[in-house]
Amino acid sequence: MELMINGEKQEVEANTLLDVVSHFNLESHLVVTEVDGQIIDRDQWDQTTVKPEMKIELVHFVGGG
Amino acid sequence: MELMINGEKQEVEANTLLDVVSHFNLESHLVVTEVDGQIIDRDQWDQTTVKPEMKIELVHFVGGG
Amino acid sequence: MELMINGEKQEVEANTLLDVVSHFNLESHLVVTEVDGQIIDRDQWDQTTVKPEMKIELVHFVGGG
Amino acid sequence: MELMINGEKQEVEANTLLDVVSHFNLESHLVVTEVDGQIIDRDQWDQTTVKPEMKIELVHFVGGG
Amino acid sequence: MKSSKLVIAGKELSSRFFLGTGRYPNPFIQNEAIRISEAEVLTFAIRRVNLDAPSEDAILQHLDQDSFTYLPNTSGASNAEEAIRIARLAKASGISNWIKVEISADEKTLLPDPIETLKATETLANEGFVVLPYTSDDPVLCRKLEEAGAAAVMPGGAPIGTGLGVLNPYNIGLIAEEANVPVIVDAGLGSAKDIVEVMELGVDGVLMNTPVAKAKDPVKMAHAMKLAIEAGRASYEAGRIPMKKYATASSGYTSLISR
Amino acid sequence: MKSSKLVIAGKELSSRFFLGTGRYPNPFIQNEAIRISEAEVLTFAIRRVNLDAPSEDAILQHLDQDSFTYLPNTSGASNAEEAIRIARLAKASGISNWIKVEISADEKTLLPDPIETLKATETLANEGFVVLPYTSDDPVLCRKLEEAGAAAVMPGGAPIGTGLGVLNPYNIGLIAEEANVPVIVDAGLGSAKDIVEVMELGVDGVLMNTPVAKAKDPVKMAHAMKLAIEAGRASYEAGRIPMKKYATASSGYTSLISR
Amino acid sequence: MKSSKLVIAGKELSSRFFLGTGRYPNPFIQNEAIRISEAEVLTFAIRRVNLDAPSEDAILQHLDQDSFTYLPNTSGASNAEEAIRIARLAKASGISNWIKVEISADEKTLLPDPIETLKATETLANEGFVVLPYTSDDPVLCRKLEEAGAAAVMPGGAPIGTGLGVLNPYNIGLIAEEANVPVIVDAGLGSAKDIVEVMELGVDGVLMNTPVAKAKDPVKMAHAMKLAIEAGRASYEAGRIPMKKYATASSGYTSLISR
Amino acid sequence: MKSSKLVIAGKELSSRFFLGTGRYPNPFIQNEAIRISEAEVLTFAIRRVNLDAPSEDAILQHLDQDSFTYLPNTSGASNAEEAIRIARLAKASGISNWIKVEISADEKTLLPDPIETLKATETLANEGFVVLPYTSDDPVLCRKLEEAGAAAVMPGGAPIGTGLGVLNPYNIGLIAEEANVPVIVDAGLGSAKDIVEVMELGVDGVLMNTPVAKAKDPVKMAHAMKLAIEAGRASYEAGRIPMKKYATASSGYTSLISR
Repeated sequence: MELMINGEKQEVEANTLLDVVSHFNLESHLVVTEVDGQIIDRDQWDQTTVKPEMKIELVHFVGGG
Repeated sequence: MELMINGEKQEVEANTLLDVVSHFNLESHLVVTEVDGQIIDRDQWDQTTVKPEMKIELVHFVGGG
Repeated sequence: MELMINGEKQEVEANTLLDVVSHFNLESHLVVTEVDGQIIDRDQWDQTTVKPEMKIELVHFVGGG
Repeated sequence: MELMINGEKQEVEANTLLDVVSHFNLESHLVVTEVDGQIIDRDQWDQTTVKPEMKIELVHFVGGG
Repeated sequence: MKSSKLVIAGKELSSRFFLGTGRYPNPFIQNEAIRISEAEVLTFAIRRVNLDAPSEDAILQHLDQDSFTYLPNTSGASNAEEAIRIARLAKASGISNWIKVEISADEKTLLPDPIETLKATETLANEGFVVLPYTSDDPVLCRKLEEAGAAAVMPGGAPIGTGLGVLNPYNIGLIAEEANVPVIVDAGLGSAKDIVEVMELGVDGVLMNTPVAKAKDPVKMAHAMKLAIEAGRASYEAGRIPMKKYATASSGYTSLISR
Repeated sequence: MKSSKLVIAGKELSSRFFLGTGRYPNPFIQNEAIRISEAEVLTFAIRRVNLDAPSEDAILQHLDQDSFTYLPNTSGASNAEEAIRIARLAKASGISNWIKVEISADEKTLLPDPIETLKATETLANEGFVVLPYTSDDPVLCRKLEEAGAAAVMPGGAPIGTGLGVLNPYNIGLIAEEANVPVIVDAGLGSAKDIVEVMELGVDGVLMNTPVAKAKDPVKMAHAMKLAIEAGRASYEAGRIPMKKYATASSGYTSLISR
Repeated sequence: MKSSKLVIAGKELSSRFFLGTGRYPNPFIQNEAIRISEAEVLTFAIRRVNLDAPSEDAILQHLDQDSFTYLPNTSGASNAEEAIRIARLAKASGISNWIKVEISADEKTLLPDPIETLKATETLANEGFVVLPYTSDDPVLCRKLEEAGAAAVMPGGAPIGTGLGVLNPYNIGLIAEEANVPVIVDAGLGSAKDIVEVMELGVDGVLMNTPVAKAKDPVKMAHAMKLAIEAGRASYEAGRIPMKKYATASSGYTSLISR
Repeated sequence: MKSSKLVIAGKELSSRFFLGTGRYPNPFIQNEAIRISEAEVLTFAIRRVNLDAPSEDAILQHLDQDSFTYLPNTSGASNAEEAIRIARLAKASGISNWIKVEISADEKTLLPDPIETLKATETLANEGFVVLPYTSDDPVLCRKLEEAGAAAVMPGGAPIGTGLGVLNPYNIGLIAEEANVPVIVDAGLGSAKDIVEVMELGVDGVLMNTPVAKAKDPVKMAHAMKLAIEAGRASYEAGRIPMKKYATASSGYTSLISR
């Protein structure tokens, strides 16, 4: 289905947020997720159903001061 | 009657604010008046009746930076 | 004859220092002269005989700080 | 005899510079001596005869920057 | 040598020097200092009349009121509400609708409160005052004051009365560079040098009190400060030379006598 | 506002600003800058006449010679002997017996040679020159130059033409405090602020060239510098306020409205 | 030589040096610099994963997570709302509840927004974050941040990445003097000298990134900065000599040889 | 982190910190400060023995003589002749042929006499002394001292004992840039910051006395100064970032969450 991930339209086959994270091979990364403005904890990924047009943010830490 | 003028109890014979200003010989000064938190313009002094316990401020300009 | 003027060889027809100054049209200028290390005042120019190989300096004021 | 030591008249019984140094119990100190403007090394002290009125300096190191 | 004029809230000012009226040895020296300074904008404070001696400190009686623009301040206010009250009293006098917002909660430093100053500026600007807030030298705060309706911003050079000069020339320069309203450096300056320094940074004017009033010779100092304002402005407009690490001779090295 | 006059070698000068004549865009701007500056003392260099174009750079032809005191310099000299030779040539012109001793062996910094400068000063003072040596800001050296017969000492603020300003205000202030002859700060200043800063340190005058000649608008900058000299002197004479760590209100805290 | 420890929100830190993790030539130099610096607190930013190359910039994979305290920042936020959102995302990672509030609306100066910074600090402190706001050097604002629940205040020395050093030592010193929470100078410092200067003013620590990461030799510079922190703290605790206008000999003038 | 070693007259020194031995509260604190400082070169003065109490001030009895290089000074000398006499007496002690030439005629400033210092340096260098002259920060004079045979030059940061710091960083930097012998900054420094500042200018070492001896805690201050020397040297070698007028973010602005 079509999702808005990190501000860009993406075509992803997924039922849960975990599927989305897996799609980008990010399970092992220290990634934080937000769905339609709600932060979803890692342990909720597999129980969080995703629907078309949902706004998903996948963020992580980068170098900074 | 007793009025609270510039933060101090004062015994003044007065019916109007003008009487109060006159009591202190301030008619000719560039003085600004406030009665119970309301600014009273010079031209309203004679029509502003004062009652016991009223809070009156008589202020003016002093040197400052 | 050949003179060394301001550090350069110059061929000038001259008997006196005045002739040299005139040769460069400098009479009217505020120019100061030195011949073989001796300063020659303006009023001595016509009495100062020049000989070949003499070292002559013709200097003046320029802008400076 | 009377000697001028470190700028002051001193009455000291001494034949040699060593006697003078000993008089002040300075043999063991890192003291440097000058007699009438001449520096006398430690090993010359006992061979340096002193005479009345001689100017002797006894100096050492002190704290400094 | 003409310089462009300073304009605040539509009023063209022929002097870039704003002078305070506190702490002079006596009214005569004060008036002479004011005259010599050629200042057009004078600041004042508002206080309760001393009922035991009403005429004391009635500063304005000493001045020819028509030739000046009065800039009352809200000194003594420790929050926006108090400042607004003082501003309204000042305006009610009928002599000026200009107000210097000065709000401080700290008597040791008298440094302005950024939050309360912004609040008061917004409210008073909306009420039609010509608001000149005394502020810290925070460039972001100065921009917000401008957006809130300040007619000019008045960052301090150093705490009031310290004479420490311009503690942060970088910030003052940045404020001058970015502001869309006039920038008047207020407070902390100590000498004529400090004035020229900020004027060369591109600010539009300077407000001073203590350095003139408490100088050994206030009248001569008023003259010095007036000249400093003009010198600094002219220097800014004339465009200074760049700084270079190494030297440059003022005469060429050709035609040297001894070479 | 009258200020006491500066006197050098018995000559009373009505301006404390000494101006250099090098590096201006053209003679017309130069003359206008000189006029506006109100400088009375002008500096020059001595060079060989360019025999291919004799009239070039004949600076004096542009000036009314009676109204100025000429201060030729010995720029280009790298030792006392060369400086003395240049000084004698300058004097032989008959226009001045004043000389600015300027001796440098280093073309990168143009910093003055303390030893050679002292030698040349002594010799020329004995020959009857009015000697104004350009020197480092070493207070001990300045005292020795004074003892050697200098009519004034001219410590540099920074290397010639750098515009870096007063690198060491402490030393300049110490020299002004201790000198028995006038102190003229020469070289390195960049702006009007720098002038006021040194004048407030108590020096007697300033000699400048590049900051005026190379400003975007040399004439307006000459005006700025003239005002700066006057501002700085007046400020010095008026006596500045002391610096304080903490603030002082310009109005009292009694009679506050909201207390 | 033991020094008292720095404690923030109950956590005792053995180093007063906070290090940023941006702009290093490569992860290996970065890790070596971190190791040498002996910093315990490291800052990070939060960004979207680059979906085309997910592993890029995953900074933490290079670090042993147990030995550090992580201080994520809210860089990129231009108001309180955005900063709060970023803070919550950072906390959700489970690695830290510390947050550096950094809010700027101006990409040229990156100067912090005082109003929005105060708002975000209050909200996040109430949510249980350990909040360290990056702020201007306005002492009044720092006091308000403290009152709003900041665990430490982090005034900037100069704009981020400029290396200009401490633009206003007076304010930094005043903040250190008045604060009841630790003061960490953040941003704008350029060299070891700048660190020692602020530490001698009495601040509790320094946060740095660019001066280490962009030095010619980042690892050696990390070492220099670590030593500077220790030198500055020891100097502050040891109590410096007062400044005097005139000299004092280090040996007496009695017993001089030649008198 | 290794740093290149300092070598003077062929002697390799493992510390760049030279320490004075005057004005400590007592010999025990002095010795502990010396130990902690890790200084290898110690300075002393020469005075007449007090004949009434010969052992007083016999400084060396407190020190293990083998582990140090002694640098006696000629303090008290007001001309070259006196300095040379003191130097010869010091050498006659047999403990060192190093000498710090220190000649001052002015007890108020204790500033060095450039002419006499140069004379004494030349004579003593020719006699085989290792001469380290204390000099003003005049770069031309420093070059002449080097040419006269100085093993190192020791420009002052400020007058002895004032703690004013580096009055003229430009000159100190220029001297470091041009010298072919080591440059040791001597006198006037007050704090660890001052040390790091000059070390970052590229000088080779620092000589200090009062700031350590008269600190509230001399031993801890000795430690601070030792760290400062190392921090400053490492920072100099590591290569600082350039200063920029405007900011640079430490994280990119791509991948911002809220855009």
